[in-house]
Amino acid sequence: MFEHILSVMIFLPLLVGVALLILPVSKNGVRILGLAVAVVVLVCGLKVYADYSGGGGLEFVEKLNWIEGLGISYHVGVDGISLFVLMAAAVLFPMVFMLFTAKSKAYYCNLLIALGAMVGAIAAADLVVFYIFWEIMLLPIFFIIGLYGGENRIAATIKITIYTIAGSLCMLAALVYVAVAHHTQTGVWSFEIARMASLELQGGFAVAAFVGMMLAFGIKIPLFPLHTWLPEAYTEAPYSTTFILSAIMAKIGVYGVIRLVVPVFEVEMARYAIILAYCGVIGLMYCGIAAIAQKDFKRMLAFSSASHMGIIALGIFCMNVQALTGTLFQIVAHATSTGILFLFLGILEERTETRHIDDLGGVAYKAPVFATFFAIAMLASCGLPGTSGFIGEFLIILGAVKFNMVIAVLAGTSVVIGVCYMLWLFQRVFFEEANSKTANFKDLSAYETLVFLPVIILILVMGIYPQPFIAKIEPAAQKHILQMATQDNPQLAERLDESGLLKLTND
Amino acid sequence: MIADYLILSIILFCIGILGVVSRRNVFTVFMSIELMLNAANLAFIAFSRLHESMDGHVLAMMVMAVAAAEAALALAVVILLHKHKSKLDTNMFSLLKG
Amino acid sequence: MEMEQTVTYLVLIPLMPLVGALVIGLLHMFTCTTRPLSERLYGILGVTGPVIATILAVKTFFELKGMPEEGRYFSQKVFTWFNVGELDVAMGFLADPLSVLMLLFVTFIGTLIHFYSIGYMAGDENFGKFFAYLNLFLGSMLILVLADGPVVMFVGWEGVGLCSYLLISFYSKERDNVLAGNKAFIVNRIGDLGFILGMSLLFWAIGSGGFDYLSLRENASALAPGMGLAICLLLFVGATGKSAQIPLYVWLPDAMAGPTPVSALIHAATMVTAGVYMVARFSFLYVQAPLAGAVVAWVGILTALLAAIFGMFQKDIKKVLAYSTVSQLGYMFAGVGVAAYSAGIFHVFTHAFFKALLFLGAGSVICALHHQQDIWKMGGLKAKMPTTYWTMLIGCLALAGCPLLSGFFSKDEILYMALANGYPGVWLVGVLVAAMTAYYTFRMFFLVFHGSARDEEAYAHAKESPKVMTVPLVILAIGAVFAGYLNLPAIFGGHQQVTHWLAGSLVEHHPHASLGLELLAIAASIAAFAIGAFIAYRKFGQGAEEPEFQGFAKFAYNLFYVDQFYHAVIVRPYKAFGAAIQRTLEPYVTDGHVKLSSLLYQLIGQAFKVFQVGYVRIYAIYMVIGLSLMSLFLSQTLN
Amino acid sequence: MIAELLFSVFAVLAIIGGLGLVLARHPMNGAICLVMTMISLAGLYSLLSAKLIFVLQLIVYAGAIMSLILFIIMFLNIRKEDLPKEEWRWAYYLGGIVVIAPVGLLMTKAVKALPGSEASIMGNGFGGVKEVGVVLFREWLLPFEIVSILLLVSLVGAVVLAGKRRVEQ
Repeated sequence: MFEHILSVMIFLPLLVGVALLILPVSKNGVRILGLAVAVVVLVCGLKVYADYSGGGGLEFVEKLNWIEGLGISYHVGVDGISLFVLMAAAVLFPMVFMLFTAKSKAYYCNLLIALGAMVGAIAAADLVVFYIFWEIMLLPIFFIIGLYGGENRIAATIKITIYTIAGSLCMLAALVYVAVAHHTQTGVWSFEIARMASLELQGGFAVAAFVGMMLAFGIKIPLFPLHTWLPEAYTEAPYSTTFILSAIMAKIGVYGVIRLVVPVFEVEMARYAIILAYCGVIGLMYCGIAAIAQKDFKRMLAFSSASHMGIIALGIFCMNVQALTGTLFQIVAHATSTGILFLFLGILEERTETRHIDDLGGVAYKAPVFATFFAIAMLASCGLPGTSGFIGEFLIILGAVKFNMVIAVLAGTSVVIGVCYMLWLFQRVFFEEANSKTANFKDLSAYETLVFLPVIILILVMGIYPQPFIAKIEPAAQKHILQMATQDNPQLAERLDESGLLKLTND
Repeated sequence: MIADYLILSIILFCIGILGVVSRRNVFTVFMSIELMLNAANLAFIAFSRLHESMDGHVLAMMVMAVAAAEAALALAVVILLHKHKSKLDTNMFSLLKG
Repeated sequence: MEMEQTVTYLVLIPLMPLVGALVIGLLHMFTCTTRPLSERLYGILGVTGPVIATILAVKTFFELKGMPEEGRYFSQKVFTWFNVGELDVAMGFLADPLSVLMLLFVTFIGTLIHFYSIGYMAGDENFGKFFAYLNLFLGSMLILVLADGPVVMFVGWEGVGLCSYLLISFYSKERDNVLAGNKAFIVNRIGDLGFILGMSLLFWAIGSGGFDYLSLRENASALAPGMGLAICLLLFVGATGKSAQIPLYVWLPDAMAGPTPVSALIHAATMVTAGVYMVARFSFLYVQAPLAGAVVAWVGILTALLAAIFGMFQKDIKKVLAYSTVSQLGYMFAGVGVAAYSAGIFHVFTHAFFKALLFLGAGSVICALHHQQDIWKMGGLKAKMPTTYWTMLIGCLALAGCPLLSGFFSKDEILYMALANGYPGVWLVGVLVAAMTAYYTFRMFFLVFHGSARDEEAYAHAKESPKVMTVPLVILAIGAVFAGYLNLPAIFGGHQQVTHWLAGSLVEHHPHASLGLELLAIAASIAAFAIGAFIAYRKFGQGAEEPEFQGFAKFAYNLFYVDQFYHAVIVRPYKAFGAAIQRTLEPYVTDGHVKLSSLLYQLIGQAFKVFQVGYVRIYAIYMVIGLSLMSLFLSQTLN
Repeated sequence: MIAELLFSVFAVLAIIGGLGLVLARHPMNGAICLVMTMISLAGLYSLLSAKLIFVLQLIVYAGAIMSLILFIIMFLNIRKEDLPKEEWRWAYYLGGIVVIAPVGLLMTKAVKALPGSEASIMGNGFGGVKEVGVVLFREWLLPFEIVSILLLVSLVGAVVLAGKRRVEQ
């Protein structure tokens, strides 16, 4: 059982999701079963987390030959980088089954399929496996937004689907290029991600492949100016889906950059990092400023999420340990803060039946628990010390200072921009006088309080005592940066070539 | 000379194409297609003779069968067309206009 | 650090109020809508943490005092906070002379104000919430003070900012209060941006050998001059935000929207002095960058001047005090700017007493007059509120720099050091501001307590505040009188105990005392006080009517329209930019590549539509043309 | 010698028939021309020793299919005004020839490249019923069956299409 723990985490939700679609089970039954599966995945995730040794290499590896002629295999594994994204998915996913009731059972089935696909994409150690799960991930989102979204769901669905698929196709081309390059350089067919790191890719094709991959991930993250699908999709999707999109899926984009782009295209990365970093900070400022003009709180938070993704992405491009660790930490932190805020807004809309910020007021007096939880999540998303948001943001800015001072100053503005719209939102919704819409606002029930409490505690724990998390991330980040440094430095690289880095090692 | 047969086949085929391309009369177009099929048959038979193998004959038979099937369907369509529009103009079929 | 002195209770000092905040907060959160608990319970819980913290602070002080002067510090590393690459940050606390001095008066005044608040906040529906926030504030402030490195300090730094926001917008049903809170938080965050960047630069410059004050201080000599200047200026940006200096002072007057004890504790005595404390903390950096020191000094003294000008024309009693706070903070920065760190810190110390006293006295007056804050509607309260009157008088004298009271000694020390360290300009402006301070202080004092009542009805109901409020006033008044004697300079027969005490924490050069300069400084200070107080007495001592402001006075009364200027230059464009993004930029520019590609698709589709005539024959012709072209091509290649 | 003469006659007749089909205004005339082409082709098949195909060409093509077409043409009783007005007919002919010419030329070129071979009559049963039958059922059984399915489908299709009127009534 334990040697196949990752496969269980991938295929259990996928198969159960598909099976429940077919079987005649009631909506509530599906919800409970879905929750059960999500909890199983969570337990498996915790087991993986507990057993993970933190050495920086792949663990829990499963490898099965699939298409031998081309060296494609079903190959999954976890290292410090993927562990955190995996944990974010596993920990947060049960919540979506707990909080909102959906229109039909297919909704829950789609969620399960999304869970399986996300875990698959995170754990994949083979380009083809990664690509397949990456594409499967989009399918449930397509159905969910298209079927259960808001008024403009069709436009939003079409936009997110075509946008993402356009990116994915670029990635596919890049993947094929990389694999072919591997074949020409080593004479062996392989799609194993770890092997691609030792390739030497140069010339126009390499740049094109790099751009193609960055397009795919840049769209998913989303990186300015590829973010335009996000406000619409986030606003139209049901809250629990928006939560998944912002808390987990966007992070898989970031993860993809770290996992696939940085090690494979070191040279291009080093050359174009500054441009990408500017994309990150411009997106951070642009979306942050756009958020202040929103009347719809869901849309505001969508922009806020895009803004935060800018700084998270920036951490990758700074290319030092601090920033990369910050990014990985922030992946979880952002999922627990902004992700949770989406769920809170869902509760808010459910109870007030409006998304218009100006329609609300005085909720804090009616619902102190809700207001407190919301405030904690909000402050975490603003990066207040003592909450999870600070550590990541600080590390990223710290890294950015080393990378480029202009970038750092611009990235630092997130400190200011974030509070501007958040405080305004908090003021208009929670402070001031209550009105007819909020006069009978019910506080979180005991059940809901218990659902949210672990995440709120996680926010605080990750802010106050983050070292246990950092200790698991940092070796992998170190290894990553070291790898880049050796590739960046031709002298060092030459020596490594002689000692056989290009050989098919899997260390 | 076998080549002569083949050239004749080409000439007939081209005449068939010409008919399809330049006429609007449904019957003429249809029969031009038959002419092209015949041209193809001639080529089959000629090649069959050239290689002294009877596969070409079999293929020619099949072409005939297909032509028969085609004739049955095409004529049914023509009848319908005439019935509805009282015209025999191929330009009546213009539903594909973009 | 061959001998790490470690004590285990250091962490308890900030932890006690924090635990108090957590307990009160949870109790209040879960009961306030259903079954509110009694104020007595919250009051007892609320003061427990601060009292324990105070006791521990005193204990720390005596233990520290018992140590030899060299290496006089305790530290406690609770756990590794985060360790990434060269960056190793411990959740550590440090008690050295500087932090203990701060610790003492923060816990002392904090505790007093907690007691005072029990009286002041009585009857408020959010009594519990108030104490939770107040405890949280105290905890954060203690983290700030006790932190052993810049990152931990930043935790407290942001924590006090958060509490300041929460407490300013405490009466959150009114929009203006919340807006004031927002303003405070956002302006503070602008400063924090500087702090974070400065901190990061500092790390990359000299932080890899350990990112705590002691290690930084050891490695400070490795700093390149330009880098040192940049770091100091960036850190000072952080200080201007927190301590309300030009150009970020605008939030502090608005912050008076909060309850008066909050104004006394946070916006006068403790939090706003954090910037001064920070500069003093980094004295080892600032001595290496004299230019940064000069910037600090000049920004400080100009802020003092500007705020004093504003203070002379305000009519809200708390606004007068707020501007006087900004002005006094300016003095403190002038002090630390001219490298007289101990003088600056000493002014922080004395200021905490008399400014807290003044605010609490003002709160007592406001309470008595049923939340009337306009000094032009007060008057003649001397008879009704004797305790408040006498304590306020002491506070005003101390603030105005009356000789023999605490404010005089500390202010004089700063001005003398400015002169002695070669900043005569700063000194000159400082003396001018001292006169103005005396003027606006006594203007307020005479208007409130002397003359005849301007609002008879309110006057009739006014009475002295309860004991729980007046006792802290008396205690603070005692402090305001005698705090100054702790650092009596030699010229008055003292030994400058505070300066000597702080010597272990600060990097400071003491100029050779010049008797002439010292006498000049003292004479100028006394003259400034006398002139300012005299003018105030002549104009307001016998009662006066509210004047119509004209010309410059009107300009100053409206605060030079700085708020409006910021609004027009920063806030409005920012919002307009946001709206522009929403309305035009997002749909037409950034989404342009999407819209363009879909448009391109449509255009291509339209173009190809021309070929789709729908006639079968035409399609056949296309086919044949294609065939023909292929044939042409093939016959080229055949042969 | 006689074979070559016969070839020339049949070839000329076939081309004339084809041209007649394309040029004739009324489909009836065209159909008659096509019959002529088909019969000529049957002759050519016989010259190529394809005895079975020769017979089938006469019976199935010239006989069955063409009479079906003729029957339909007559059945519809097409008058002059029923025919489409083809104003630009000659332009289309001209354009068509220009477009088709490269195709023809290419194929001719290809044929020219073939090894030359006499088209003399072959004995020993080449193209006879039995021999073709053996090839058909031995090697082409599956295609043969598929074709039979195709015929069935077209039969059903024709019935459905042409029988629609009864449904409408």
